[in-house]
Amino acid sequence: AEGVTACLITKTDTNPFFVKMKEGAEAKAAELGMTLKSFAGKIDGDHETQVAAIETCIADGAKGILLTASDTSSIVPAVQQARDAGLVVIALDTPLEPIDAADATFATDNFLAGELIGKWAAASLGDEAANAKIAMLDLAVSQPTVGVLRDQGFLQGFGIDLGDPNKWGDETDPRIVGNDITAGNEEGGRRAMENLLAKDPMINVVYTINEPAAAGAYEALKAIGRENDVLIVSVDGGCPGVQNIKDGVIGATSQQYPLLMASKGIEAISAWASTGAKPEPTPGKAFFDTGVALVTDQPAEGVESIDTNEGMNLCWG
Amino acid sequence: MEPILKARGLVKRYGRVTALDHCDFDLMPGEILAVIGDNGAGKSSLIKAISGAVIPDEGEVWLEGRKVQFTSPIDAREEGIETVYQTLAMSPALSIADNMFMGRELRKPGWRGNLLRQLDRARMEEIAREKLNELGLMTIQNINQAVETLSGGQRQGVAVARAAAFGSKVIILDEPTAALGVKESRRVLELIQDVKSRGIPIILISHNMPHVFEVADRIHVHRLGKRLCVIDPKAHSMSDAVAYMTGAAEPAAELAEA
Amino acid sequence: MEPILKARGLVKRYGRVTALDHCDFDLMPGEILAVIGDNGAGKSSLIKAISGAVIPDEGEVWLEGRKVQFTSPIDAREEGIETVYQTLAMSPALSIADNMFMGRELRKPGWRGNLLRQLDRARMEEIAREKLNELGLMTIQNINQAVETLSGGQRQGVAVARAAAFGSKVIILDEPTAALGVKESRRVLELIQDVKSRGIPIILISHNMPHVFEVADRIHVHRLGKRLCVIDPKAHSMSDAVAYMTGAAEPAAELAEA
Amino acid sequence: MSTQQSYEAAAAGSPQETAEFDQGHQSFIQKFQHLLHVTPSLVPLIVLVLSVIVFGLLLGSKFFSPFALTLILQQVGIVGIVACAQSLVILTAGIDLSVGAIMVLSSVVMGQFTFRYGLPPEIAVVCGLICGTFCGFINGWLVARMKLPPFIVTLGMWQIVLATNFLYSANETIRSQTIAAEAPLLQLFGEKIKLGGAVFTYGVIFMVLLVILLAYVLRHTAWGRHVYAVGDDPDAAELSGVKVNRVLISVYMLSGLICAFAGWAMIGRIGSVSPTSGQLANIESITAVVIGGISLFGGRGSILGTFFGALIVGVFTLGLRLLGADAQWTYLLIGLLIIAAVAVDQWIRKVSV
Amino acid sequence: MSTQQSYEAAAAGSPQETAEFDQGHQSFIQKFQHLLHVTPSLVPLIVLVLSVIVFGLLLGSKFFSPFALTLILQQVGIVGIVACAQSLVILTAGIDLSVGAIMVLSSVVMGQFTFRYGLPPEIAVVCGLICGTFCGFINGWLVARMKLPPFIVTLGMWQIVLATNFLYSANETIRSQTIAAEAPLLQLFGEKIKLGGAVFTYGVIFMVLLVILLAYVLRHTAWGRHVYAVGDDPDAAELSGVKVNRVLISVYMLSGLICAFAGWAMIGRIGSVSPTSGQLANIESITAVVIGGISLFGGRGSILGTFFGALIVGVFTLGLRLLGADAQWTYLLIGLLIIAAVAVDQWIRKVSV
Ligand SMILES: Nc1ncnc2c1ncn2[C@@H]1O[C@H](COP(=O)(O)OP(=O)(O)OP(=O)(O)O)[C@@H](O)[C@H]1O
Ligand SMILES: Nc1ncnc2c1ncn2[C@@H]1O[C@H](COP(=O)(O)OP(=O)(O)OP(=O)(O)O)[C@@H](O)[C@H]1O
Ligand SMILES: O[C@@H]1[C@H](O)[C@H](O)CO[C@H]1O
Ligand SMILES: [Mg+2]
Ligand SMILES: [Mg+2]
Repeated sequence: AEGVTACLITKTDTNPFFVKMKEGAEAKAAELGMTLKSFAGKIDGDHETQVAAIETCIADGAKGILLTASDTSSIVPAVQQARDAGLVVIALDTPLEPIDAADATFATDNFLAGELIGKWAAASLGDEAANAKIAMLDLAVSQPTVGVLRDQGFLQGFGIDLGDPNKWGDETDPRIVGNDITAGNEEGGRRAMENLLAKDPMINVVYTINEPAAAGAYEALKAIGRENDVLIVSVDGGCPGVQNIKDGVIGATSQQYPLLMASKGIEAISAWASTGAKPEPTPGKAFFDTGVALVTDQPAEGVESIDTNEGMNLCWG
Repeated sequence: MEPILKARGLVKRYGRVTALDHCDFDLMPGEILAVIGDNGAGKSSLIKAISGAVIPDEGEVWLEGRKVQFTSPIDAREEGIETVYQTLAMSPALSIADNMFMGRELRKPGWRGNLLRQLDRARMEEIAREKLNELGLMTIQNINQAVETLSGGQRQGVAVARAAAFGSKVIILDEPTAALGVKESRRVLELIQDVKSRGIPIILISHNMPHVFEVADRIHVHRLGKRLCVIDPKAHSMSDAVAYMTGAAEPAAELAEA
Repeated sequence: MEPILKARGLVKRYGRVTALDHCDFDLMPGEILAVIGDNGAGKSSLIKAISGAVIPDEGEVWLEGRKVQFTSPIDAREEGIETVYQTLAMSPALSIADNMFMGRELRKPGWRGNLLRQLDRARMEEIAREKLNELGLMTIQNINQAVETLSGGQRQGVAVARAAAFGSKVIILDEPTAALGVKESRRVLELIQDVKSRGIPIILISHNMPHVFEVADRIHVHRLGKRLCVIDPKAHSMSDAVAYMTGAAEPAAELAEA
Repeated sequence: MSTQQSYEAAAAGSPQETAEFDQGHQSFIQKFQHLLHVTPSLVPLIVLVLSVIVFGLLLGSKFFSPFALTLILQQVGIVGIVACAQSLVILTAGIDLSVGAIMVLSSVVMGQFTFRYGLPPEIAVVCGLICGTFCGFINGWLVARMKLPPFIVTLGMWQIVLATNFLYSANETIRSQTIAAEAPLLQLFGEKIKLGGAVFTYGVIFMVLLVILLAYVLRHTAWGRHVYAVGDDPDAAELSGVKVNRVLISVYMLSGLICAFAGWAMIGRIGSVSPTSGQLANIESITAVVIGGISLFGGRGSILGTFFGALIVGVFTLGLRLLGADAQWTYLLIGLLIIAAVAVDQWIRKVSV
Repeated sequence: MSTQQSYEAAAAGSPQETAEFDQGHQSFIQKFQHLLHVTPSLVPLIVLVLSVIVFGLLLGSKFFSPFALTLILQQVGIVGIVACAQSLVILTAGIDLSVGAIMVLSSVVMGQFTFRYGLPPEIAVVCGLICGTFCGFINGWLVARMKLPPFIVTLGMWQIVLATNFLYSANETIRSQTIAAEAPLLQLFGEKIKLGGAVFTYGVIFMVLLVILLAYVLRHTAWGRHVYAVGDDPDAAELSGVKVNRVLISVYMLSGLICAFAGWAMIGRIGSVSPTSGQLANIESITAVVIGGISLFGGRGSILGTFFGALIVGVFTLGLRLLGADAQWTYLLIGLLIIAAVAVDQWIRKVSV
């Protein structure tokens, strides 16, 4: 596949998750002698920039696109345009809606990721789970799909009735103290945690959208001396996140494998360029599941997990 | 005779500063009334209060016997009162013609004006040029110049030309010749007399005593925020007027009632 | 005698408008030089060009025989040339005292001034008050008023007071009395003579012929962007001056060389 | 009545013609400078043409193809329309931070009225347009009547409208396929005309027509002059007879209406109705306006400048991406280029005084 | 020399005292109005106190506790510091869109210099402060010397600095635990002083001291007056002897320095060094400034107003969350309240003319 151009379009360029994905794609592309052009939205949820990026890739004569869509159904016409122009489009991390709008999908199951940490939290609390006081630290008021899937997965895993599974915040379970938004960074995590603590200082379970938000929440708890009696769970399993589990900042996290997604994706484009073959999905699923694993040093009964040493080996995949 | 414009007991305070202090005012039909007074005596405040540019704290205004309450200068303009403010009230970045016709633009005849609402720039420019020439402002080389690029006197000339062209019931001029040259001032005075001869009364604020005494029918002497007296220029000398307005002399009691 | 300030061949064009057209200029030590001319003749442009407020397209300026090239009014100020611009150049939202001392504020004596760099408001206000009283501006009730709230004449008074207080080598006044009342104008004329008696030469732009003829030692007549002639007020009448500046008459050939 | 000061009479015989000067050697360059001076929007146009040429030289036919050039038009289409609305407001010395939110709420109204309530798409579109205009009216009313600073009013409205949008839409996207099947009118602005390799969407054509219309209205009607006067100096405008409040309210309403059209055009561009679109519309529209030479202090500049400003950003973005700069480097370079574009603009203006 | 017009002599005997008027019944209310007029920052203070009282009544001790009230201070700490920088720039009729980017780049420099290059944290902090000041210098130089509009300059710098930040940091967070162990100086501003239930971090104390210092400098030094004069009317300031360029450059440099301090304070608040922080700093700082009553057109307002403006937003945010509004509704209500706060402010000002 010498000389083939591939595009990588991520949601943002500022989230370590996507930075790693880009590194994985770059490494693989270099190995195969391909040119990689990477694009990203300016902020999470920036859909128009992604549409423009697809158009640019078409104009550029690329052979294939790796895409983590910000808006899974709105992007479909643009994806179709690319496929019509002879490009192979592979969704990474986030399945499109419908999932077969892309030629292939390499993704984590975000709902499952949430469910795992929910189950773990419930199991760790044991009987106390019935009296838990839960803080939900979500992504943004626009309720992007990843955020909703993880949030609702967590609640399902914890054993809470979801209401409408397509949105958060409509649950009536009194154990939920409240939802607040973090923008997925430390600053937002701290502020959201403070707000919810002011509402109820006895919170003892904290769900966070990702590990930076979890680190921010931890600082807020530390400021009032409660960092040791609260369970924080999160998603991503990045190297700093796993280190934070080691240090007891986070209780458990669901680990994803962006490097793997990216390198698989590049290989698939290379194959498409040379043989016209498309990758096959995982048997029994509509997509190629790159897997998700629960990382914790306090395994709970009934929830499969790996420890932080293994998590450290696998971090970012 | 009933004054065409009358005010009683006007008060305007700005924080600790008193600009008008129970001030009275009368303008008779067809006359040229000069208003004179020290700097800061409240002359501009007075005409702002009667032309709707500021709303007085107390006091009342009558136009042709009807009580009026102008809340904006547009109200006054719609009643035919045209004012040249001391600050000139022009849009600096717009052209001379734009400024002269602001708020009463001319449209092209026919469908282009009615339907497309297209302005008739050529005509507006031509009229503007003509009005300026009437004032002797021959140094304005480019009628499309932005007003902010005009010299001090040219700018004042544009404002005066605008008021003279459009006033129908009362014309108020706040120091119209302050920045004007000898020739241009002369033209403004001629213009004032012209307007008067069309039967339109004029309020003229000026610090130039010879000019005031030349054109005014009556002189309203303003001092410390109120009308001190009204004098007849034929019965009083410039020295009297100056003495009254500066406080060097007190007017006779009966004058204060004029 | 060598002129203290001299300019030759100044040209300033603004797009299609010519403001200065190869203009010459001379100011002699210790004299009061009046500059007269129609509106838009280019008087303000001339003094802006020699005080650094605009940079001329062509031409040269000498101060005390040295060639100078001012690129900003601060350069000129540092050479002791103090100017009252026609637009007054004041910060509207700041107080009278702030404006008077802008760029040369007084600090408190002792450590509060040296270390904390604290301004001496009380003294600045006191001096400001005093300077205004010298000009007879008794209607300024509140020395902390923002300049934008002053009357037209009060504002001008503040600007003139500032220049008179700080000028050391040349003082330039562009229509300093245009908005002033009778009493206040009188005071400014006295002030001008006062300054002259301190040996400081003055450039005075004015449209008021009696004032010009009263104080000026020489009169620079400006017309259509250049110096038409220089006349001696004792040898010429006001009518001559007006006729020259408006173009109604041509000056004798030898005058143009003065 | 004849105390006339005697010396004044001497002015009587003065000449009656307007002053004229020999302009000296009016070289071509000087004439060009004068042209730039009286037509300020030429400056961004020159910057635009220069940047097209530079990228064309660097990239060859990849960039200099009808396809790529019209692609730029499509990519700036939405921002271009919104920037027209923004220009109007900025000309009055205001700013509208709610443009993006109004745009997206209007598109959501069009979509939800069609699909949730089953209204005919024509009516739903009209409701969307009314919705945008109404949001604009609230902005205008608060600015004009309540005398609140536009920045705060529209900042508040931004949050209010955006939250309303999320609450009302329940964050649900209406899929492109559904719209194409049941209410293609909503995607009207996505229709294309192809001429050779060039592709013009109705959205692009709408943008160009809108620019021409607004340029005409601003320059050739009384309302247009009043918009400038209000932005220049509202007190002076009021004193000289402009109904300042009415002008302000009409400008904000028109801005809202144009944003609603942008919302409609956006459905055409992205196919679906998505409540999360338009988040960058504020900053991008303001950027286009300012690069186009309209002063944020109001009263100066032209809508054509805005159009060129939007295109400049579009050209830089596509050009850099095609050159292979990656995302962060592109942002960095665009940052540099924005500054450079305005510096060139400033320099040309200075030369041309 | 005595052509003096004769009538002028009549002014000779005029009185020599300053005019004075009977102010009539100076009621308490009038005195209060006058006070408001001469101290404009009192207005946001009143709005602030009112909102604290209202939320206190609605929420009781949950809100009216030393803990909750000092929590608000902590939450507005960073924005408050950045808003000081923003105020300075806005007072000169500029705007600084790069504050957030400068803040975060400076904090990244402090972190990376310590951990990547192994410099002592003291030196790394100084480097971070220099970095912020230098970014400010570029802004100032472009604005003052090149005469480019501040909006564009800082928009460009925003993109440039942010992209540099991401490229340089490779998006890597330095974890709180690592910093605490190896370079606690970086977390200095996170240290606290407890007084009963009240918690004051060094960051909060720094903010308060900064506000006091700037208030003093702006009001009582020549430089401060020059900042106002430049914002008020730069041409007039130049003509009356202010070194406008020098003032502008110094303001932008100071703004950059303050942002760098904000970056340091942010490390204290969030524990870690994170290149993705500070994304809302622009809009939040401008909001605080405008709510605090500083005019975006420059030259009017006070830094105390900004401080109260930041607190008003903080009070509303926490108060509404405690009242149980969820994130979307909070967002909507804050929009409403921002408008309401400024409307009250405007109303009080009007009453007090
Ligand atoms: N907006 C304002 N705020 C505060 N004080 C004001 C305001 N407007 C005017 N004043 C004050 O009111 C007084 C009267 O001002 P006014 O402009 O009416 O004087 P004037 O008689 O027109 O003077 P001049 O001959 O100099 O134009 C002055 O002392 C002035 O300082
Ligand atoms: N910035 C500018 N742009 C364009 N034209 C200008 C500019 N400044 C001045 N002019 C023009 O230059 C000419 C001279 O103006 P200037 O202000 O020097 O006149 P002046 O003699 O001071 O007049 P006045 O007595 O009215 O103050 C005028 O025709 C004016 O319109
Ligand atoms: O889907 C992505 C990744 O999973 C990462 O956790 C960052 O947030 C989401 O947008
Ligand atoms: Mg006045
Ligand atoms: Mg002049």
